Amino acid sequence: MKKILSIVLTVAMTAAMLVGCGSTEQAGSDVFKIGGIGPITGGAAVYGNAVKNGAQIAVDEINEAGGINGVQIEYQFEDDEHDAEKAVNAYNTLSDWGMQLLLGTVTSAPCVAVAEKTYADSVYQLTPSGSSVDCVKNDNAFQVCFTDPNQGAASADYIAQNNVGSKIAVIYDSSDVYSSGIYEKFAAEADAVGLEIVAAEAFTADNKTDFTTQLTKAKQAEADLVFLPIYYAEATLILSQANTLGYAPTFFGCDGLDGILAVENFDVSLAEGVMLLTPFAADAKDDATVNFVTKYEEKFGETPNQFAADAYDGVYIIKAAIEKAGVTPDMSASEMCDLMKKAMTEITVDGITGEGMTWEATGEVNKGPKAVVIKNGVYTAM
Amino acid sequence: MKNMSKQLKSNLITYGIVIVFYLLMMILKGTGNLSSLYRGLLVPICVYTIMAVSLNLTVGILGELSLGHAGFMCVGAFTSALFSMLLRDSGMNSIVRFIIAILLGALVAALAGVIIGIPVLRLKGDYLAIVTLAFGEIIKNVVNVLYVGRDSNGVHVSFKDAASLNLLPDGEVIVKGPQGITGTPNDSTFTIGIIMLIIVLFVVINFVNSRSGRAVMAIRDNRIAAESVGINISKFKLMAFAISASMAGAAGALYAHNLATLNALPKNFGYNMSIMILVYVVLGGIGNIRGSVIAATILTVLPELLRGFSDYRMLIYSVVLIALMLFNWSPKILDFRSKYSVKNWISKKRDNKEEV
Amino acid sequence: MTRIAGREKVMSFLNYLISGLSLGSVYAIIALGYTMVYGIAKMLNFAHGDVIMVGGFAVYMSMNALGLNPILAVIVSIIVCTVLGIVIEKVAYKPLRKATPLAVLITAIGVSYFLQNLALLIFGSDAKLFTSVVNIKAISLANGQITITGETIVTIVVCIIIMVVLSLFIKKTKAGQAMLAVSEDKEAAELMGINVNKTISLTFAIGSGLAGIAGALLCSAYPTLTPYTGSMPGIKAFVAAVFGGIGSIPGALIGGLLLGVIENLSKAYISSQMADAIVFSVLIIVLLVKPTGLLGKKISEKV
Amino acid sequence: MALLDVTGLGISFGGLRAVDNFDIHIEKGSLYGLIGPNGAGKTTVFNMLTGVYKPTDGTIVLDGENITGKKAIQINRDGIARTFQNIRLFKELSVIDNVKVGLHNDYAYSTLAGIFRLPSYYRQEKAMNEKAMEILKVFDLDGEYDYLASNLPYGKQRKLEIARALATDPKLLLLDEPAAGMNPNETKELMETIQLIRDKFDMTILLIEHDMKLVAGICEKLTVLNFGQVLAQGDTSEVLKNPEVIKAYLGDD
Repeated sequence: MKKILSIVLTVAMTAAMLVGCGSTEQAGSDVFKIGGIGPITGGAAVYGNAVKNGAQIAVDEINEAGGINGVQIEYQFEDDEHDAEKAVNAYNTLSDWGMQLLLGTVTSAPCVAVAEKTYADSVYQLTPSGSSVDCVKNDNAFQVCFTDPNQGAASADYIAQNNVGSKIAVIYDSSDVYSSGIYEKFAAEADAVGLEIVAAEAFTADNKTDFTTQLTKAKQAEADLVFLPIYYAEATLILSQANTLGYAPTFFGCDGLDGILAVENFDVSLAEGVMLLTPFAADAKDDATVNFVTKYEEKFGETPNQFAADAYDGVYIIKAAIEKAGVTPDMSASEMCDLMKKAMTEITVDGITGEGMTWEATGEVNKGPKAVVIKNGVYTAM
Repeated sequence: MKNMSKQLKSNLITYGIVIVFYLLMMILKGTGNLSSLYRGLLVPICVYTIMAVSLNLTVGILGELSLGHAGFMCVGAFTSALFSMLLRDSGMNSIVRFIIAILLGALVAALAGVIIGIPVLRLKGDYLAIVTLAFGEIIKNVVNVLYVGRDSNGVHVSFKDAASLNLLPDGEVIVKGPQGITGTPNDSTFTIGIIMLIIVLFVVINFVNSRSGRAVMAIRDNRIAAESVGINISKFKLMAFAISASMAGAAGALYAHNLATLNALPKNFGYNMSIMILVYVVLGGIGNIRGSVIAATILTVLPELLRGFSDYRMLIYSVVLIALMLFNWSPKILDFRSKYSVKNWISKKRDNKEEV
Repeated sequence: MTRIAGREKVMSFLNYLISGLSLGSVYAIIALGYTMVYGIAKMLNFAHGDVIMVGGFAVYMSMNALGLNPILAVIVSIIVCTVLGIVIEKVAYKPLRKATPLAVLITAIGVSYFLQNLALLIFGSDAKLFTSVVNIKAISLANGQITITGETIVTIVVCIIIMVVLSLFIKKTKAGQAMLAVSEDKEAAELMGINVNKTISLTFAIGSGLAGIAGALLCSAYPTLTPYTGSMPGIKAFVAAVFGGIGSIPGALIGGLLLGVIENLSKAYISSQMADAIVFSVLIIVLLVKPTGLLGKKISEKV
Repeated sequence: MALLDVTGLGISFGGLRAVDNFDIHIEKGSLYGLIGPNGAGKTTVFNMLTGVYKPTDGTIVLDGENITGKKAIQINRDGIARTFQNIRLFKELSVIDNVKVGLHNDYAYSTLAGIFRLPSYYRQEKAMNEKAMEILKVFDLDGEYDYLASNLPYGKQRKLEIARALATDPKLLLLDEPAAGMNPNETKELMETIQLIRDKFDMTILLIEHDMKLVAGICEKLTVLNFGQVLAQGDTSEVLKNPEVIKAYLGDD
């Protein structure tokens, strides 16, 4: 066995060296090499796949239309299994490939780890959906989605201003960065605007099938609104279990809930009256969204969600920034980064996740979340 | 004596492999011939080889199946990262700070090993395995609700949420529950990792070839006989378990200081990781220290080599895993291998000659 | 006033208890398969949870793509899982019968990864919503303050039926007796003329068939389905099996139900974040007091 | 005073009285046999003497010290070593390491000294190796010192077990069926070795044995156990003539 292992090792090392030799030259490319990183295997695979596919559609569209300033895009996506270490490996693989611009990573924790690397290497990074504040801590990183605190605060403000509810229960995933991040800011903001949180119940990634206990506690506390800063997969369970319990408060969610109507077999009547703040609605009737959703469904056989839309916009944001900055593919990644950084604060992009998006130098996006309510099985603006 | 020298030779080969690997990598790196991917993998290789060697102490030498080894890594990682964060702005030399962080991580992990070991080591076999798994999950769960913050009044700890830390406005939350620790200084280097690996190898190899190590292996081979010759079972079991835990803690420190984020996820500190480490140990040979080093290295690199297969990557990885196990253990294949192996062929020829 | 509050407390306690039982019954039905395979083959089959996931997909596909009715779908799932179990056993476990148990454990993990990733490639990563195979209406008691879902009732009933049938099978049939003999002492059984290999394969087939039923019921009670659906319930059910005394069939039922109840009550009254830690702590305490689980046989070493 | 004084020793498992009112007095330097039909409770007596089982009644006094109910490790340190009916070697350790485990408590150095190879490690290991080889020589095992214990032939495994027990430097050596599974030649050799141990190490030996030739050949005194109770006790030649003993043995066969 040891012998065989040694042989495998030698082969691996030789391969390593070969890979090493081929990758040292980066400059002088005649295409824009955009890399993507996200989980396409493992429990978070649904988000990574959405981003991978969403971006692919935008890349294909741009290439068909003649590229950016006449230059084609090459796009490669690497798996990170929703793990920081694997994400860094994926980033390094992309560097070897000659990546010039990074669209990623998809989930927050790996994103922070990769942001540290892109900063050190001075590579431009745009995360479609890494929503934690730490993702854009460095000046080379920008976001397409809202930051978590932003969503938490916006939700609390919206609820208070529109009197959607007064006694509030929160059910959140305490093992998830996104969910607990929104919850914390929501709790702080709710306190400030005079909302009463009567129950704050958590669940964890290991414990997300049965929510009756959390719902019963919310019901006992007489909450009239349940805030769900979580993803739609768990939300479908919560809605159906609440229905069984005969508990019908207003449910209010964030962008993570988007996708709930697309779940196959889901009894959409359960989602009747659910409100959410989301920048993207797959059922919107504007041309851009319809175009994107049709193509996505055609190509991948499923309805795109928030993540796919963010990634789609992400590619167009990169395009806009490249055009503004006058970046050419023969530049090195760090030269591009410097120009892109400046351009980002100057561009305005109309996308399917928001109109007139602009960026702060901090990397955060300015766009207005749309509040929608589900009526008769479709999103209806409020 | 002859067996001593044989052992010594084998140990020297183990150290030699590590040192040659180090020099080779440093030369490749220095001449710019090592791709970013492999440069990035150097520290993780050290982390996982240390994990594998330390788990081999529990599984191979002590003979107890532990499925919670990642829990100790988690303890070491969070302890050391917290320490580094608290002293980040103290102006302390970063290498000194990192060494203290590693030692602290190892120490706290060893303590966790003792606390867990006292009840757990009374159990046997699969029951022990499931309880170690349970402990690993408990550690992960607790870390996920741990909040630590600091303000001018000192350090605050809460197991609820950041708000209940009651920090003053100048305060800073360092450990944010599931969001973990971000911004840990990037102190881990390949050189430090290799030095740690050599120290770990030194400790394990010398331990095994000493009075205490013999006692531990005697317990493994026959508990009742060991007792009958006056060996303190619980003491030596606990000792091996704690040493193993402390080395996992040190590996955790190396892991934590290699990435800018530290979260306790099922992927990195859950039972999945414990099992992954166990795979390294079993593939490298139970009780075979050098085998652990080699297997851990290969299996850390392998999933990255398979990236070219994109969507099929993990599927192929799982098939390779099953195939390797069958290749190693299936009697039919073992038969086939012994019949057609090169070594055998050569020795057969030699035998024939001798006959003539 | 206090009496009303007191009554409400009792009602909510009952509700927590019932939701605990319904969760526990799902653990129990998975644990039955675990305990059976472990008891006889002495092997921790980490792929069991993933066979359950395959069962879930089998039901999902039969109902949605083929339009079968729920009962037929469950039968399809049982067949698919049994065949899968037999294949896995033949390809991956049987060659390792004489190898160290650790080698088999690792192979089982390999099989688990394989099934997950294969399902990922075939069905994609997005969560499928599962249509329940149970058509029984929920029962509501005490003016609707307490509800028991049809799924809970069916799962518990099915659990008990399986438990009784399995116990009878082991007690009354020749194959069952052979299983018992193999579980006690493989070598002795071999000497008595029992075909150990065949018996273990049969055990796997039955265990996997049970996984087919468990998959259908797990996904009916908690109706989302992804390639990773089986893994965590699988581990929890394994814990439940150990809790009740691994190898003991009634132990699996009791262990499963208790685990569900403890999990839900600690979520309700102690901390929803720490529920897992509490469940695992209880397991450890139980094992320290009764080292082979609640109903496990005492093993003593002969000197 | 005798080296070992056991009075009124008894143990029950559940309701079953396995050994009852067992007395034995062994003089220093003697070779003492414990015989009896299968299931008579001989190994149970050994297990009580060595602390594997805790006796329900009675006292065990070793060299003037009451060791009743002490733990196995402590009893070994107090001076009783044993072998087992079903051989219990450290199979994955070398022959010499098996003996060195027996020397564990007499040649102590700390774990840290072992890890960091302090001078005490080298000093003690050297002394240990010499002592171990010396013991192995007695059993003619020195040529196989670096074999794995499990690779030894059966007869030698039995011998190694005795060597290991001897390495703990006991006052009293308990041998549980040392000749089991041996052919007549091996048994003869074993008898010589046992006598040699007694003489060379001035050892007191209590042995359980079914082989009457061995018992009659080397034991000076005998105790016969039947159904947990002492059937006869005294000089070997007399006991073997005792009609009740003959009956118990014939009845057993």
